[in-house]
Amino acid sequence: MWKWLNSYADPQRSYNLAGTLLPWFAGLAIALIGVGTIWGLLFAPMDYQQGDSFRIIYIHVPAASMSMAAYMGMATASFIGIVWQIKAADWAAASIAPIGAVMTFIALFTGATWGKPMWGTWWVWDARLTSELVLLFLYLGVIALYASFEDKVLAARAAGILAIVGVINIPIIKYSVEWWSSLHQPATIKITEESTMTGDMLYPLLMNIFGFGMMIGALTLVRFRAEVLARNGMRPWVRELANAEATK
Amino acid sequence: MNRGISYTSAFMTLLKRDLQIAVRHRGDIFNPLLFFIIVVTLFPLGIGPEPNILTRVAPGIIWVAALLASMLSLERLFKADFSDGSLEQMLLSPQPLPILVLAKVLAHWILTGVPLILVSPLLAVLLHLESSSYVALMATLALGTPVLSLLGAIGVALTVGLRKGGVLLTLLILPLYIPVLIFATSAIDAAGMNLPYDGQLAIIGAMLVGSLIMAPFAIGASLRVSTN
Amino acid sequence: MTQTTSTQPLVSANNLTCIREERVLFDELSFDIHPGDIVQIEGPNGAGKTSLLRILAGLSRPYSGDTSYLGKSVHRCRDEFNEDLLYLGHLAGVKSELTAEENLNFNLRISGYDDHNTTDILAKVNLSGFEEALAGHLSAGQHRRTALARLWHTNCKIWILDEPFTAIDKKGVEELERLFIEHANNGGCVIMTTHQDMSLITEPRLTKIKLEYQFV
Amino acid sequence: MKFDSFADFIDMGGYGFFVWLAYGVTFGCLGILILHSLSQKKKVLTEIAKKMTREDRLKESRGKKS
Repeated sequence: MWKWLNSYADPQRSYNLAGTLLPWFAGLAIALIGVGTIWGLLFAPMDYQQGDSFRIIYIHVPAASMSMAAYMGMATASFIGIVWQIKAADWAAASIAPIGAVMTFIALFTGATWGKPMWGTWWVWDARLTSELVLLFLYLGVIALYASFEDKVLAARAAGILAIVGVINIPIIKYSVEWWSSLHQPATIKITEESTMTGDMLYPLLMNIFGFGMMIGALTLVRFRAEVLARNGMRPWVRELANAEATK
Repeated sequence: MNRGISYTSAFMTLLKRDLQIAVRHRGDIFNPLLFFIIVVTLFPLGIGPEPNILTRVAPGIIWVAALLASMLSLERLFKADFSDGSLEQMLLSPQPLPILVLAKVLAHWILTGVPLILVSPLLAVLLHLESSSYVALMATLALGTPVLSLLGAIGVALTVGLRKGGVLLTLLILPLYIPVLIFATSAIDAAGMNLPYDGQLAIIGAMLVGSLIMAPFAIGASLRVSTN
Repeated sequence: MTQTTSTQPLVSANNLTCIREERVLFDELSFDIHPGDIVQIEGPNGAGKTSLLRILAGLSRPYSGDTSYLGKSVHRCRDEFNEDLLYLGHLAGVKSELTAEENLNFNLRISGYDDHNTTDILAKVNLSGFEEALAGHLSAGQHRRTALARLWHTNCKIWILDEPFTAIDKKGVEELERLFIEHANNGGCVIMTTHQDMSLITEPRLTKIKLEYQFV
Repeated sequence: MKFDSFADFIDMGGYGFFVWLAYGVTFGCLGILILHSLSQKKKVLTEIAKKMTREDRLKESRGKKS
């Protein structure tokens, strides 16, 4: 069943495959985010409740949803790496982590800048913001653990275990934070649910969500290629590339 | 040569050894406890002595201090065994690793968790905790501190081979402690308002069962990685 | 299809590659160890002797390749393999807070033995009278002997010993060598590293595996 | 086009500061991430090249000794 995956476990093949996929992901990402953002900023109708501040949604929601998706992707890759011992999966997981952390940070920051005009404060201990903050800590933990092992084969396995433990805990943390915030929510702050969106508002949002996904894919491929090179420094084909780089 | 030793007997052997070592090394038991007490006594000095405020924040203070104390003591859970080679012997033992790991975690909990539970009513007095919350405080600590030990042991197992594990350990395991903290403090709050809190206790209990089943495997796998 | 015969290797290494911190320690290393073999892993510092022993013991995972026990991959039969393996690393696995007797007792019990007489075994490693002494108060040699005492009470066939003679005096080394030969003659095998010269175990009896320092 | 003038667009109905702060930080972060990711490959390769010259020197010195 895993035979087809195994053939891509060969470092050079996966490096080249990532190279061929990269332009497609990058092109789609640039096109989608470009069109989606301009559409969202310039042409989408104003929200009758929140005015133009709602236009932050076009980056906040994609970043937030992708921060979660990236964690799932990272944990899945770690799982494949640990269970089937496919090193390419470990490298992929290591490449996703920093990207996911940046997404999470963007989601938090844009949430705060949206919160200030809407709720009158930069930060509220709202369930979604709090879980996003915890997600950021989980990402930082994985990155820090990966960085602190000298031997990257071990580093990937250790970080992988942590990522999987995190995945099991995310629903529990999310549930408990939601329950906690429903218990403590001060009555003065009313979180406006996203009011029903018209198509004109929704399409650019969907484009940006999809575009962010593509961008994460493209960045993962870029980092994955660098990771493959770094972990295979003793292989002749990498040494050739290094020689070419040195003589350039 | 008879080699038919049962799982229980292997478990008890390791548990007994760890307790024996701790008894000969008493600082390991008292230091986290002292830390717990001192952290709690610092809070009234920081936020003022008004009983009303203290009553309001007492559950949170006691639980946060318990989290920190548990982390402080966890750091040494596998360190000594790692640095003198006994951990290798455990990994190569024909006994299943999760059972051995569970024995070590249980020993750690007996040495650090139980004293914490016993001393908590005293701290509750200092912080003017509602008298109706005492039972809840002790019950949440009794159910919650083993979860802390089990989850924390995963982080410790991952970092045992690293020279600078301390701060990293905090980053790895504190996020995992959040659910325990939330349900434990809310149970104590509820008890203070004479509301039922068995729901929260049940959830902490469920977390205990879940981590009892899953954590030993994660700890074992982590140890195999970090002693590589 | 292999039959369990006396010629079947106890342990074999199949195309082991070990990479540490992006340096290849050994590449595609294969060998078989049969019952009766005494094998010394030789090589300069940093050649990967300890790494090889740890991989054979199952403590480390090789970058690629695998080890097998009686023809089966060790991954498949870890419990049976562990039951037949006695590994002593650089670190003795002796707790300084426990007495020599408690240490030995614990080490034996954790490997599954429960009918041993620790006093007798300690006597065999010249630790009579030190049973009650805390291991932390013993000399380096006695400390080491406390760990080695397990060799006198075991039915494991595979012994993997990393520098077993460290801190052991001449007479003690000889006793150990005699024990190794006896163990090998009884169908066991010994895989070890040492920088000391052995007087009893010499070339025809001793097989050497040489590891070279790899530059790449 | 939902805005009458460029000034209107910048003002974002009074929320300009927040909207542009959010967009600015987002694209700033993404830019840094993209540049960092792209520069990694070069960094890795030069490091490997450096390591190779180190190894050559090591081999030479060992060769002289023996």
